[in-house]
Amino acid sequence: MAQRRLVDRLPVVHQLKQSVGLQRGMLVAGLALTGLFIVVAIFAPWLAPYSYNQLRGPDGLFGAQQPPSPEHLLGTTVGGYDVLSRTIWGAQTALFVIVVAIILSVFAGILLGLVSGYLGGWLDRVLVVIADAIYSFPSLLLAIVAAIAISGGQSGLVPGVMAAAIAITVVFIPQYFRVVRAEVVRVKAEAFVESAKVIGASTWRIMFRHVLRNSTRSLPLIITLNASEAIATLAALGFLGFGIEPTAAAEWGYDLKESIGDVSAGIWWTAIPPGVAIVVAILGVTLIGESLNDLADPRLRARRRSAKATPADAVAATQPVSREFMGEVE
Amino acid sequence: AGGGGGGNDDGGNASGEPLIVGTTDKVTTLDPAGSYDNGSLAVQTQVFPYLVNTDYNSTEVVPDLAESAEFTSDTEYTVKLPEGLKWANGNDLTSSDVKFSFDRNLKIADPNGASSLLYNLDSVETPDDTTVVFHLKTANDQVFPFILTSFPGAIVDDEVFSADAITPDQDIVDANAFGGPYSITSWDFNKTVEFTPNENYQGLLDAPVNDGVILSYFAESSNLKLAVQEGDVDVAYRSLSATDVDDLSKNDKVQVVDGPGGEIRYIVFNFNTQPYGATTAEADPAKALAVRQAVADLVDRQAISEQVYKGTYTPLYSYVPEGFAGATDALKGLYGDGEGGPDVDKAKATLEAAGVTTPVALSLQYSPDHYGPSSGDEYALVKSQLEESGLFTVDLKSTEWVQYSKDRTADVYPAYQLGWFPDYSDADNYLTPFFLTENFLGNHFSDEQTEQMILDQAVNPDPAARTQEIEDIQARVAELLSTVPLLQGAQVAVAGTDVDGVILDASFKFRFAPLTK
Amino acid sequence: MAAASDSPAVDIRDLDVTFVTDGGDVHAVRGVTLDVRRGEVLAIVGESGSGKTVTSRTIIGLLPETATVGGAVLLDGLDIVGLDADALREIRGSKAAMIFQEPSTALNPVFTVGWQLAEGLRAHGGYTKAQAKKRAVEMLARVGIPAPEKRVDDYPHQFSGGQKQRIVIAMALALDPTVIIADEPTTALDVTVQAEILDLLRDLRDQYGTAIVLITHNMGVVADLADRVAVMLEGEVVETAPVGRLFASPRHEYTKRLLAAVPRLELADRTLTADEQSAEPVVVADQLIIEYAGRFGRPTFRAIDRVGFAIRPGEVLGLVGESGSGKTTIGRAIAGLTPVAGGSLRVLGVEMNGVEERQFRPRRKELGFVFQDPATSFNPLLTIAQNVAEPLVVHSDAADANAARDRVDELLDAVQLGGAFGDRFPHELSGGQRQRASLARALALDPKLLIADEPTSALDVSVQARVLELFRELQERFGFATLFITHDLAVVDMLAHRVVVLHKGVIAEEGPTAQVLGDPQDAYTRRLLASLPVPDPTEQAARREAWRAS
Amino acid sequence: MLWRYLLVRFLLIFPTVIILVTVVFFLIRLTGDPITAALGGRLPPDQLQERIHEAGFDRPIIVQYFEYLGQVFTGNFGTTLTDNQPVTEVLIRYGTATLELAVYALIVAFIVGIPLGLVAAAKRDKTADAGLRVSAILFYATPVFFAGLVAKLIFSVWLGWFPVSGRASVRTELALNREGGTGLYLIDAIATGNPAYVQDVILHAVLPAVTLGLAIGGVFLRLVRTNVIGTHNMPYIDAARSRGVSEYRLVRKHAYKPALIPIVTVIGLQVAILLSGAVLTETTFEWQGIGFQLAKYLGSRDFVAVQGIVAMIAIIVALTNFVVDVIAAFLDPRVRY
Ligand SMILES: Nc1ncnc2c1ncn2[C@@H]1O[C@H](COP(=O)(O)OP(=O)(O)OP(=O)(O)O)[C@@H](O)[C@H]1O
Ligand SMILES: Nc1ncnc2c1ncn2[C@@H]1O[C@H](COP(=O)(O)OP(=O)(O)OP(=O)(O)O)[C@@H](O)[C@H]1O
Ligand SMILES: [Mg+2]
Ligand SMILES: [Mg+2]
Repeated sequence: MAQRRLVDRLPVVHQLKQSVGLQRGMLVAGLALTGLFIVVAIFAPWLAPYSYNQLRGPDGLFGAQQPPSPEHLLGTTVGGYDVLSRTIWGAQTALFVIVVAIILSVFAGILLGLVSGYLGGWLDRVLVVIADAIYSFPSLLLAIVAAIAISGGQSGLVPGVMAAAIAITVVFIPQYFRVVRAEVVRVKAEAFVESAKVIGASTWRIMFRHVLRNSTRSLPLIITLNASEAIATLAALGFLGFGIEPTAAAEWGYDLKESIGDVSAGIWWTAIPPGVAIVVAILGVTLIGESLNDLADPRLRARRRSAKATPADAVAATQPVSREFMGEVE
Repeated sequence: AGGGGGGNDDGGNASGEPLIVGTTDKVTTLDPAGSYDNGSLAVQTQVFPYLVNTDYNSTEVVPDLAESAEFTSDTEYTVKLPEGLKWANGNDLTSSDVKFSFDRNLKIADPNGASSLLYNLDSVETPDDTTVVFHLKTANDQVFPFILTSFPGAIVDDEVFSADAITPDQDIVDANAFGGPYSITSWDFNKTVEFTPNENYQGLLDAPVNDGVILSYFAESSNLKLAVQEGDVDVAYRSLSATDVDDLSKNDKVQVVDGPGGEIRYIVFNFNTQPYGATTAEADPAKALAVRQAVADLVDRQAISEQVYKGTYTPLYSYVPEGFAGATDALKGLYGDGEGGPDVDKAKATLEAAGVTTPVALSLQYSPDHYGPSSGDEYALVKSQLEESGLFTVDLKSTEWVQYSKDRTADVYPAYQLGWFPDYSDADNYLTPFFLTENFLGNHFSDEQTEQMILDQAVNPDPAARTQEIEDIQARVAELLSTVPLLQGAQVAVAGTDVDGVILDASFKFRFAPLTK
Repeated sequence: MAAASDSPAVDIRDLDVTFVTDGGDVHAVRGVTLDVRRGEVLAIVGESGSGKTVTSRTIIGLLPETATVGGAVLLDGLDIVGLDADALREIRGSKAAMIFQEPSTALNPVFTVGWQLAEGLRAHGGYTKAQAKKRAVEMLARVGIPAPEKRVDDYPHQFSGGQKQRIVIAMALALDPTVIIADEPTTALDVTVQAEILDLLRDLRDQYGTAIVLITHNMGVVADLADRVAVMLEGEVVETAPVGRLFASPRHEYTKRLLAAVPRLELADRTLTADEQSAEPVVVADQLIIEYAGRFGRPTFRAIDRVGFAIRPGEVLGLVGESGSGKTTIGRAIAGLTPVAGGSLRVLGVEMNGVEERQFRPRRKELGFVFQDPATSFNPLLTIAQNVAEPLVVHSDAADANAARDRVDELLDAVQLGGAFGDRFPHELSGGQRQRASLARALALDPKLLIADEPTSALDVSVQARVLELFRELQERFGFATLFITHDLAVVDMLAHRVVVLHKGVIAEEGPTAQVLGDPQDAYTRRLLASLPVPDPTEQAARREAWRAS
Repeated sequence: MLWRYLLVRFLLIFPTVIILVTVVFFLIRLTGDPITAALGGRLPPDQLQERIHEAGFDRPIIVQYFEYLGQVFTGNFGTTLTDNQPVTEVLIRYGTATLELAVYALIVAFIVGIPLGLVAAAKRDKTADAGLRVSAILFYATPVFFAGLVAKLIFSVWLGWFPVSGRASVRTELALNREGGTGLYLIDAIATGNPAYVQDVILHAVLPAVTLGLAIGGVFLRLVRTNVIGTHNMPYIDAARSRGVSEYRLVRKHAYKPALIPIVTVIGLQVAILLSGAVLTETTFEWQGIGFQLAKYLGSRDFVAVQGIVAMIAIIVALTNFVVDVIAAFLDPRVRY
């Protein structure tokens, strides 16, 4: 019983069970695409025929812009790399950036949101104004500036990829902050928090034992939404030339930028794979996010009610969250 | 060659359609005192007069606006102007304009300007309306006339320009303060500029044979490529990517025109921090030299040229590129297989002889954003070539340009990429800035003999002897290997098949005047 | 008056409704057979989830697509089961209309009430814009909205709750439907307003002969308005009877239980012992003022204005008053959740005006609080046992929830919840069970003072009775002083030693329970008492007359 | 009451702008100076340092910051460091281009997003809804630069229907420039009265507008659908239904207008996304707008230009959000009265 309950309470698994029809289709499709993306990212070293920065095989140089052939299933790039390999390795870079960006912004965002939302006062007001200001600014532009500032212009694997990840973090923290804070403010007014206050629990205990865990229900949702934005931002940075260099890591946006010239010369095989990879990765994560969003909002959930709800759901059912409450997220 | 007067009678009338030239270069400012970049020079060349210049397909400095220009003493360079010169707006163009132009350039010393090229100019004197005397600091400066053909050499109208500040572009255009082959009649900054023939032009170059030119700016080379391919622009000049040029060369709607390029690419070694460099733990000049030589032995310039640049850059085996008096192939015989190809055995032997343990760990830097989008591919290939031999392990890194510029002179990079575009069309421009003890590379290279030879050639008034000296300097540096030259860029323009008069020469100026359609 | 004509307005035969859900099919209504005659009020009662709403919504075809309907619903002789969308639309509004529970959500906030009224008219054709507007004004006048010509262009939020419900009724009336379905039409309203709305519905039946299907939990309302009553249990109608007979001699077991659970005023006199009388009070309020700061520069709102009272050890003080009168505010101020703005409030010896949480925290173990909504007063991620153990852990009587388990089980036993409930999560308990657990938590530290803010108002009548009974037992056993907040005078009557009647932030009347309820001095208290329906049709009719006269 | 709310809301613009300008000021100064950017490959280190010193970029950053704030408060945004353009002029020149693109994109987004969102809501969970939702997701999951690249390839290069890039062909641009005018090409072209120019300008706008517009339209579609469905579940919809109001009218009137309030608010936030997208669209289609220019000035570390542009964007975003809140307030009678 306890076992099953735990499984049911896992975010995505539970929602999968809950979903029906189109929503289930979307969720399953999203999970499949994202699963594909993650598997490819993790197993890139075994899946990719060559390394991402490999220029020559046993027969010497691969050559630049070679059309697809048995040796190079998707041809080679203008720099003489194997397109298929770089596309596969690109998943690893994207996943790495997503994971780092999300971990950092979740932690920073949760902490700030919790403290700000629970304690309130002038600190809260200042943080809210700052977060709103940053949130309302075009994230890509901010990410560009942050990426340059953080990396000091270096684009090796560690400085480059980390800088991209941190830049994306900087852009996302306000979003997590807003969501967590809004939740905290809502939960703060719940009777069970008041009851903890009446009992005489310390502020610290209330914040972490009672408020925090009840304020995170929309995180899986916003994480998926931000994961897709992280991929898009990373690719856009690469596309604008603020990204990662080919010998340091494979990055789809960079490869796409490199292939712009090829496209007009009729060389399609260098542009389509990284482009499609970006679309697939974003699509997968977005589909999951969309479905979670629908399922989290009783108004949008397809018309079936779950017989067994989780504790978090019990609350969720009384208070719909939808993306609109959190402000729009791309 | 004299001033070839207004031959084309009915020029300057907007009767025909103007030609459209597309570029990805950008203008900094129209005022010559405020710019030190190709994009601005490309415009200034068309609209400002220069005292001296190089004629089409020649590297010899000859009078342009001037009637005559010559050394009248060791430190005096005297220029005579013809009578009755006029600016396009009708103002008189006299020696006072000339003096004004140089004085203000030095006075303003704009951070973005090229006043530093006037390092040898002491003062300008104007005995009368048609005579200008340049007083120089050092005697017999052979480079000075070349400098007059380049950035700081543009003459401006003293009635329009400000003596102590950069004059706004629109003011210049509104005042029609032009004296070159063209006037600008419409100025949409970095978008479109319309050039109309200047009827008052009396310089060396032929007056425009077309009815005007529109310069259209692009941000993306791929868009420029598509534009010329679709016939939206007549000529695309600077800078199409190698892929673009390669693809366009197969297209029979357009012609690809190329000419010698002054642009070079090379690897700089920091003599302090390179393997076995002066400040490393195992400092040993002989071993350090062996490492540089091994690199020179191993790089396959031809492969880079073909794979990365598709022939738009060609192998460079010396310091002065082809097209200049004194250009040699100094490294060709010394390194590699003797014919320009790489030679692993030779590199191995060199390293062994010097007692260097292999593989040598070499840290190599490049800038991804300053020398075109292909730098990454270029250096990936260099790394691959060096490592393929088993003699090197290369740690390749890239740094965004601004940081790169700071780091490279702060001894952060043991070996790194750099490129050079000449300030003026003389071989000296490939030697003086590089191989004197005080040089812009800041790589701690210092060789007394080289230094002396460089200083000598700069003041040698005998052209033949000077050329010999320039060749000797290259031979000397080729042995010491302060830098390893890699590639020389060709100038490439792509034009519709119906366009004539695209001339790309060692002046590195793309002149609009001879274009016709 | 109930001029019943031959053919019933609504005739439901063997109605079956099934919903498709994740957890399988829900058979919500099983074989219901009912009829409503013209000019008759049929009340449907039954516990929550018994299918009252579903049954009534079938009449107007308002079930979601996941519902499958079997049987027949004859509306004016026309079977509406299986009608297509257009035909249904024709019927809605013109033959059957509906009055919703929450008037504030049943009105579209962005359109004027006139527009919404007119729209229903025009949907059925035959009205020009001007005519529709005229009719809208007429309808507003009929339901007693003052100055209808002016107010017709106002937006819903500009009306009071009672007015909004009148407007909703006006909309239902607009096309003179054969039947009006009223699903708990007064639950969201104050007792005083409730009486007015019931009057309005009665007039409808009497004047226009409209058939009314009335769904309610409140047996008083049933007694007041209904002609006939249908009792539903788990989707079936278990008993149908004229109202008088139902109250007099209920047949079905469930009906009997239902009626027995209805609280009645008994005016029992409870007094404290002399000891208790003279002891130092646990709470003393004197000239107490509590204010809420206005947002966006709105003026501060004075919720409590110069109120004074005292609670002695062992005493149960009932605090009554209509919604918004400031009852909760006082309770929260005593618990230190809302700051005191002026005057004095001493709680367990601590002056709450300007108190710091640090000073008050040690006294908190002597204070228990039972919240109105048991569903939200537990941390949903902790088990009941963990929740109940919280006060013990916080006040270091136990290292963690496990260590406190024995005491927790004891407490749960005391509130008649077996130890097994401790391992459940709050949502796995019923409302009544949750409220009992909440009581256990409040009692964990053996408090001297308990604050109970409408602890039973979220519960079903029958459950409510059981919880109140338990509360009385516990209070007698442990002898804690209590501030019991409620709007239900019957509850006060059952528990309190003394009563304070609050009206718009000031005390209207105060005194021993029997005295205040038996012989109210203040007009407001009298109105409050009068509007309390009694579950006896005859007595209710008499009271109504008396109230109207006053 | 309302006016107070609006005033507070308006005053919030200032901290927003100051915060952004400050963040960007310090961030960009961490990244180097414009002189190194321009001449780092040409001058020896000491000369470079001297020029940096003369320009004052080596002073303490706090001093520079307050100097800058002082300038901004006097309304002086300065002259760009790298190309000597008055910043206000840069803002106007390129701002109008971006404005034009943004307006076109919004028009496309509205045309696509709102009606189709209503359709999706009305056909909830049916095939049409599924199709629309999946396409909407696809629209905003595809990065605009990739979509732009593909669109350009298909419609410009292969089919030749539309021009490859730019806001107008060179000759049109020259003619419009000569006439002067608003800088909004479509308006200027109409003002010339020459249909060829108008056609040219419109043809150039189609691909960028559609590329960017679809990306945002996808978001709008989802937004409208979600909110309309959300309001569709409100009791007042059932109430209206019980009065016999038709299903079509329920969506068109009863659900739509209340749903519009959150939609409008969220659309305000889309301005930020719109501008991010504009940077990429501008790059792809050679549409010389402000985002494009910002990326260029960032590369050359032109502090003055970057700060000016950022300040402008911040002001625009803050103002838009303000205006949107005002509109929402007026749409919602509960706030209005
Ligand atoms: N849309 C629906 N989908 C699934 N089940 C439903 C739906 N609507 C109602 N039910 C179920 O039908 C049963 C009867 O519900 P109904 O709303 O008629 O109860 P009720 O008697 O009106 O209760 P209450 O007094 O709480 O209003 C309940 O078990 C409920 O869960
Ligand atoms: N946080 C708050 N901010 C501003 N006003 C408030 C706040 N809480 C309550 N009020 C107002 O104070 C008054 C008293 O509220 P309170 O909650 O004490 O009423 P109540 O008697 O408990 O009503 P109910 O029976 O509905 O629970 C009301 O007018 C209410 O609107
Ligand atoms: Mg119900
Ligand atoms: Mg209350």
